[in-house]
Amino acid sequence: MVLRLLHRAMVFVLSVLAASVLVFAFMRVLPGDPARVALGINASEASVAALREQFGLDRPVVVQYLDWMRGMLTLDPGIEFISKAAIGPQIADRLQVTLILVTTSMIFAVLVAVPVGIWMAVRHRHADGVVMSAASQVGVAIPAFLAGIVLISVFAVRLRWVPSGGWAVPAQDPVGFLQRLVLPSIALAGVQAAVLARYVRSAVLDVLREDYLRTARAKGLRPVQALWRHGLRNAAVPVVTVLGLQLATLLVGAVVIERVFVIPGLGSLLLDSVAQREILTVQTVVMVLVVATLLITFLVDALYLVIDPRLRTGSR
Amino acid sequence: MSEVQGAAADAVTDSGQAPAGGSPGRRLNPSLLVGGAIVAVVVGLALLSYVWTPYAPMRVLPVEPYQTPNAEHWLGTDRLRRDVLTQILVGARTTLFVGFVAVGVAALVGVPLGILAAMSPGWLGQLVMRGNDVLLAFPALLLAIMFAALYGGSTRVAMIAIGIATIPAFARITRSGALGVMRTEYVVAARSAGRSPLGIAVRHVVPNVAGLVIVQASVSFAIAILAEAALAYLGLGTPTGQASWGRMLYEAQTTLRSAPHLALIPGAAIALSVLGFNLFGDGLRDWLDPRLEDR
Amino acid sequence: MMGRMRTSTTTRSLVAAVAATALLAGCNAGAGTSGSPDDGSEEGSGSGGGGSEEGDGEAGQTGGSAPGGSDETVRVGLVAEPASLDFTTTDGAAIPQLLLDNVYETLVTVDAETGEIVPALATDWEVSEDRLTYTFTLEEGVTFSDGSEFTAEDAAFSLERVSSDAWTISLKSQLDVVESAEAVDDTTLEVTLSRPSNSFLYALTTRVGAMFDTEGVDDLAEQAVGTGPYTFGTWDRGSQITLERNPDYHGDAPYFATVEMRYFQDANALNNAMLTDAIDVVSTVQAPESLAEFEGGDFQIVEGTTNGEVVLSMNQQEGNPLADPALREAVRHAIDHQSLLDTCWAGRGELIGSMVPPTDPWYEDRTGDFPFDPARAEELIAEAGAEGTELRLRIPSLPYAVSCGTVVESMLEDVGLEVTIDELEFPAAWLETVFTNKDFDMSIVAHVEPRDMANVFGSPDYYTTYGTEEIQALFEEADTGTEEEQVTKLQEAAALISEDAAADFLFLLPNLMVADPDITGLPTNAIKESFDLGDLARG
Amino acid sequence: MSRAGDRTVLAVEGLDVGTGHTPLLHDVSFAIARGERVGLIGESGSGKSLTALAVMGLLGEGLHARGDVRLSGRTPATRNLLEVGEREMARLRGDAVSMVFQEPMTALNPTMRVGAQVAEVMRIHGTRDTAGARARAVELLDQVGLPDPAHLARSYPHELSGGQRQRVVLAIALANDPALLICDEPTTALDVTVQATVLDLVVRGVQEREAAMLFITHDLAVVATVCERVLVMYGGRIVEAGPVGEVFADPRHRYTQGLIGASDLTGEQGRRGRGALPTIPGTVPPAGRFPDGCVFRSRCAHATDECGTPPGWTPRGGADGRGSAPDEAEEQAGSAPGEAGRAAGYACFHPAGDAA
Amino acid sequence: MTETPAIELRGVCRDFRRPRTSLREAPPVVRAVQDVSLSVGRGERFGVVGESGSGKSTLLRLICGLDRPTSGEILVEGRSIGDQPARRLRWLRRRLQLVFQDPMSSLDPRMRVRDIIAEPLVSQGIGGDHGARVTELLGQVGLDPEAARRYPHQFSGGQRQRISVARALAPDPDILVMDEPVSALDVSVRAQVLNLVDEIVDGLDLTLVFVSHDLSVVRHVCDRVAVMRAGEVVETGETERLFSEPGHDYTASLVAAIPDLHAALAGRSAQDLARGVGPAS
Repeated sequence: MVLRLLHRAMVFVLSVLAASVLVFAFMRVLPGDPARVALGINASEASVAALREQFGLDRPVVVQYLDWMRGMLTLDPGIEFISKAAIGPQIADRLQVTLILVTTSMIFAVLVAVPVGIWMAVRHRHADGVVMSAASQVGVAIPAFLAGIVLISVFAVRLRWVPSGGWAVPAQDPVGFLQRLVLPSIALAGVQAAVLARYVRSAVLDVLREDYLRTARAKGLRPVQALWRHGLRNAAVPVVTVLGLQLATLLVGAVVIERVFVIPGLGSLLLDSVAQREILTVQTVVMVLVVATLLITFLVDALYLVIDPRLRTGSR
Repeated sequence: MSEVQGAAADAVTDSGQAPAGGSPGRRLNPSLLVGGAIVAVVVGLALLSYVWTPYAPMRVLPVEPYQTPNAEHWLGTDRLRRDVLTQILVGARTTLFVGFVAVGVAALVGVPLGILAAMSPGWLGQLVMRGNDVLLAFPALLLAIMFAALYGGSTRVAMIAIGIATIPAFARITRSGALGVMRTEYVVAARSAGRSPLGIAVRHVVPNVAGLVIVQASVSFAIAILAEAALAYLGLGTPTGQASWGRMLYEAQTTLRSAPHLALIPGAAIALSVLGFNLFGDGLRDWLDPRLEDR
Repeated sequence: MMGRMRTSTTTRSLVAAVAATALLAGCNAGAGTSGSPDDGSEEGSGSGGGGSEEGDGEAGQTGGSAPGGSDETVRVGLVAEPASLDFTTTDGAAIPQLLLDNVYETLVTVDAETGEIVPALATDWEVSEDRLTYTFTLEEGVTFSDGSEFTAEDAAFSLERVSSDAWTISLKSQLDVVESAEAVDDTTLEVTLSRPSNSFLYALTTRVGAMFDTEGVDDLAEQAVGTGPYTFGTWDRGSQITLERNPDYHGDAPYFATVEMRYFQDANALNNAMLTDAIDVVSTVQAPESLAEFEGGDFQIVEGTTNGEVVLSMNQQEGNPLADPALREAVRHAIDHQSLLDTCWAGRGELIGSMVPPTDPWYEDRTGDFPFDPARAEELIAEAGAEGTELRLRIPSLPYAVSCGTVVESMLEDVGLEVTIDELEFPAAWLETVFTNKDFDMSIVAHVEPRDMANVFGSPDYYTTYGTEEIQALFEEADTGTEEEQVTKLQEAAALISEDAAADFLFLLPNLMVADPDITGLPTNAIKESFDLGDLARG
Repeated sequence: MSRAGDRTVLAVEGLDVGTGHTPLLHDVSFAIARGERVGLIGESGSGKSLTALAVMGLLGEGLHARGDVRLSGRTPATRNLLEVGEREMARLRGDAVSMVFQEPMTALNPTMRVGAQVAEVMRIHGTRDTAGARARAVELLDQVGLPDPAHLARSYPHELSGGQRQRVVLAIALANDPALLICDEPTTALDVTVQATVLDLVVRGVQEREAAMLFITHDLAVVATVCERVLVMYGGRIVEAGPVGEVFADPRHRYTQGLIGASDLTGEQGRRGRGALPTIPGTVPPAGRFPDGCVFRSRCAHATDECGTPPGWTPRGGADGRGSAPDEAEEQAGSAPGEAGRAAGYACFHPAGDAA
Repeated sequence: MTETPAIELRGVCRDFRRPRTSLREAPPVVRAVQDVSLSVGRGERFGVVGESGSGKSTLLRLICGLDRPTSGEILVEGRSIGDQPARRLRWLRRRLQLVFQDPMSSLDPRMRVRDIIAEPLVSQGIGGDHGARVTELLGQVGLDPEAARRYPHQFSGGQRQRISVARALAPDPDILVMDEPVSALDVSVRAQVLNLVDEIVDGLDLTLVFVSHDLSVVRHVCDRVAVMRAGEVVETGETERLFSEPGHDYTASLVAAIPDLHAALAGRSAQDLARGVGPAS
């Protein structure tokens, strides 16, 4: 088991390295010279060159890459070209916002999707199960941002229950923070919950067909008991996979919701930095997102080992 | 073969179903029918738009803006005095285009990669799948944003980005399907009959994973439609000059409360077609997989 | 000499113009806020009237509370967050919009009502006979927010610094005409020009005329030290910037103790914030069609004018279809401007026939030059043998351009032209394709830079590809001549541009604001680079 | 129902199972006495497993059972199990009646330790407390011949071989000393040497508890080895029944006859000639596609027009004319086909052996 | 006999590497086939029996050139197949053909029967009228010629196994290798297929290698048998001799464990079966 974890960890590190090279290379081919964008299009070649030098863009690519990697490892990737603001703290702030948003949504989604999904599976031949299943299909089909816009329109603009957007620091304004968290979390969680519920349903249906569930019933467990004691843990493996993928998608997918709700998260930082051609910020944000995704994959893998003893022995 | 056998508990050796082979006469499920119907309608609308639209596409008309549905304009007119129905019809083309580009890119790259990974058990297969995992760490939207920065926002660029981000999904599903096929005895039979690896890939693996790929394509199609809408919202999607449901929705936001139908109509069109493709994919999966028959 | 200057500044100022357009930020005048006579009296925008130049105090401010102001905070919603606080090295309109006239002040400024240049930190100025030497008398007792005193030394330092390497943005060339700036004594500044220039004094009202502390320029990106009514407070990146009342302000203290500038990436979010009382003022309404939501008494809607001419440019370089003047005239005849304005900008804004907004002294109504006449347009096209000509309309990805582009496309197709719209990401893709490479037939962009006619149409190398010798001569005469000559020459130039169909002028962007009904002192017209906060009050 | 006396553990009478539109089992009737081991043989699709699942009340959704299934043992056999609610049925399962399934690889929960899975069945039915159940589980694992049972109880199923897993399943089935044990092809997936030990354990386990056993298999030799009585199924019906010795040595039904012939590779005197295997022509039709009347007539060399009507049940030895009576008549007669009546006999118009 | 044997194995081993379980130790190696030497004469019916994990399937793959031995030599009709790249084994594909266990999985559900049967002909570039050949082969295995148009799922298990046999016979091989060809079949169908195998092997004068876990079937079909356990051949010999006087304990326990109808009727109980096996397993 330890060996398997080590192996996965090694794959994780190699993947991160590969991804960093990809991201870095991609940023190098990005058109639009940051120095020129900062100075305006008719700035003299001399001043552009000076600024490039100041940004370190004239150094060999490999040096720039290594420099960037060192910056990332020391959690200090440098300062922005244009605003001169340090990138590290900015990303930390934004990431914190996005993480709160994504985690809250994920919790909402799981709280709704797991019971609903199980219900849909258990009752899949009954009217209520079919209706819920159909509803989840419709839920999957609604664009998250549309849901966000409608939520704002109803609950913020018309009913005035909560603010239409923005963000508050939880420590300073806990009530305002929660008020501002509700709608975006629901908008983000809604679609995820619908997707997740469908996966839960399918995983539970699969488990319901397993021989060992029949064994459990032959032992004298009623269907619900059998599912509870023997089914759920086994159904968890595919669901955990989907959860991991969803979490990763959410991290980036939050950019749309952040836009709708004017939340200063990582996604909006990315969009702004792209527009400003803040190469260093863009590549660092992208890298943070990519590492987060890979990390989630790694953790999901580790979680498998906890859930499924079959995976613990390296031989299988 | 009767479908009852799946339900009957006896292990029927002649259960009659290939891993992914729908047999004629299998009962069509409601998902497949409803999904198929919706997909057919979308395709129909797109085709119809080539032959007939109520008004010239994208044309600003000398009429009042913000009309609600009426006899002249069945779905009303928008802020720029364009006929909404016309845009919905022409927008169906974009929707299909979006799906085809994204799914096409993903399938054209992902399927061969998946087959390659399944058929080369050694380091090559490992390399392909590890590369796939790295690509998986670039979610669609992230790639789309990066690509939009690189090439400017356009439907094609956005969809290629989404297509690339979808490659891992296709590669994985193809690989797992192909691994299953490679384990079958008919592949061993083909080898012992003297088929080359390429021959096996073409004659046996591809036809037998086609079902899985089609299901994945249908689901990815739906995801691509949603992604186009999201990108349109971020201003990275379909540019003006092309009718697109995502774009219509984007443009209708500012008048959401004064002219809600302008948002509702394309919103419903998007949701319905996504629903259609999802249902179609689900239904197809059930139809192709006898194990899931009674779902 | 003048010609040289023009060519060097034309392109540069466009970048600013374009950048400002991108944000569609209202470059509101910082000066008096009496509603202009022709608009807005019903919104009570005149209530802020009486607000005047900083040096004059604010005696007449109707809504104003006692000098010293309240503890209140006003929250202003804007659409483009600055990338940095340093407009000396970072381009874009967001920084001067925030800082100019609020944190930094200039020697002279523009009266938003009259368009005239009026005193600011300089109480008075004299121009020598040869129009080469300007002697400014500076206000006494002015201090920077770091406590040091504002003297002629600082002024000289600020103006000279523009031409040094410290300034990197292209707009710095507006002060290329300055030969030297010297402090005669603490309150007297003498500026010598290398040639007479009518635009010099105007340039001083913009960001290049901002007055810096000799000791306060070390960290301009994060710290702003100025003499204005507000000081820079905090910056919550990605959402808001706070300005605090300057307790040592030399003029009357502003009403609001704190101004929160809240930034939104999206017009809809901005509207929602206003509707849900998360902000008190919408600095610029991004989607005029959404104004209906604010009608009905809960909000005041301020409508004024700007410098933003929405120009349908036509590439008349050799070999392009629109090199044929007849075809350009056909285009101008084919467009129903009133209908276009009604459709794409909800009827808000003004029709202009040329490159001059009504607030400029040389404004003349030229809307009748090419009346809407599709029959005539078709005739011209037929004469030119250009039926079915394909034209690439390459527009930036900005709301007004996208809306207008669609309408223009339809109108031109109605008279038998084939138009293809390309939407290009703004600024990068548009700048490269249209502006630099001139790979387009038509484009639509709003030039919001004040008094930019010479910039936009003065050079054949500019993307408008006009700049005939005749027009260049007119512009040069206008800049070097007397003020009267300037007016007449520029009127001639505007007429010539229109008659040559150098471009079509779709309309002038309106300045649209929404605010709580009790907010006063809103700048009705947006004809400057700054959004002046000093006169805002509640009452 | 009384003829078998108090010793009857399971009595199945006129059991029909089908989906909405396809009948899968028809008129299945049999009884098993205490300590009796009854084999149920037939080829794929004959309905063997369905019969077992119907008795257990574990038919999948979409399958409906009609008829009468009664179980005596610790619980008085007073009610038709097909009409008993799920809660009550669950109380019987694993306690009065338990089951061993065919596929040992999948029958155990992969995420639960083996010992816990054995202990669970005792805890569910309250036969032991937690600690007692755990200790008893180790004992049971020992009884089914697993080495080092205390250690093995802490293993997960995937760490065990197929034979070991099947023994665990057997330990679960025997944990509460059931009155009836149903084995559904318990050794089909096992190697022949493992099969031998598992069969031995099954028989011993049943004998020790004096339980009744229904043993389902397609392997005639296994049935002959394990069981005393045999039921031959084809097309969802029991076509012949009787003591193993009689049925296998002297089959009456043409299907039984063909089956024995085809499966007997060695012949009575050891090896028989190659290519000389008797065969049943054709193949087993898919479920629900069997012919009307005698279900075997589509493959039977002796079929006549008469076989178009369902053949009645002929008790072995007593060719008393009841053989031609249709089933319906029997059912209406009510008293007629008691389980004893079905204990030995066949349903064929043209029986083999002495009737021929 | 001086004649070259149809198949000859000399000291064949096949190792599989398993994933590491520890950082320090080398990855464990599993010997699936261990030092197997045997020889199958031309026209002989040779059986390989063994329980799961005995290595019989690996051995079969080696013989068919579908896998390479780690060491040792395999000769088919005197030619070595161990050291040749797959594309050089065309001659082997023509001489030696395979029939598989699972009639479900051994036929591609997406192909028509005629394409399935013609596959060896197409793959090996054997010319001629494939259609006629397919019809002929179908006749040989007792199927209707119109079966050629249909898909595998339209056939029963026994019929599918006939199709498998027809495919194997297509290139007119000398050696037929069958891997558990009847273990997935119902009893009644099994008899039909065994009879068919008999008929064909005799009729076409083939060498037969028959792999099975079922001793009774092997006994019925084969002249000579090799018994495998844990990768090794523990005993080889004439079938009847092996059954009557097993030379190896393992063979003896294997034989003893087979349930037998006649023995059972004569009173052999489950306990007797188990006793023969002994306490192991």
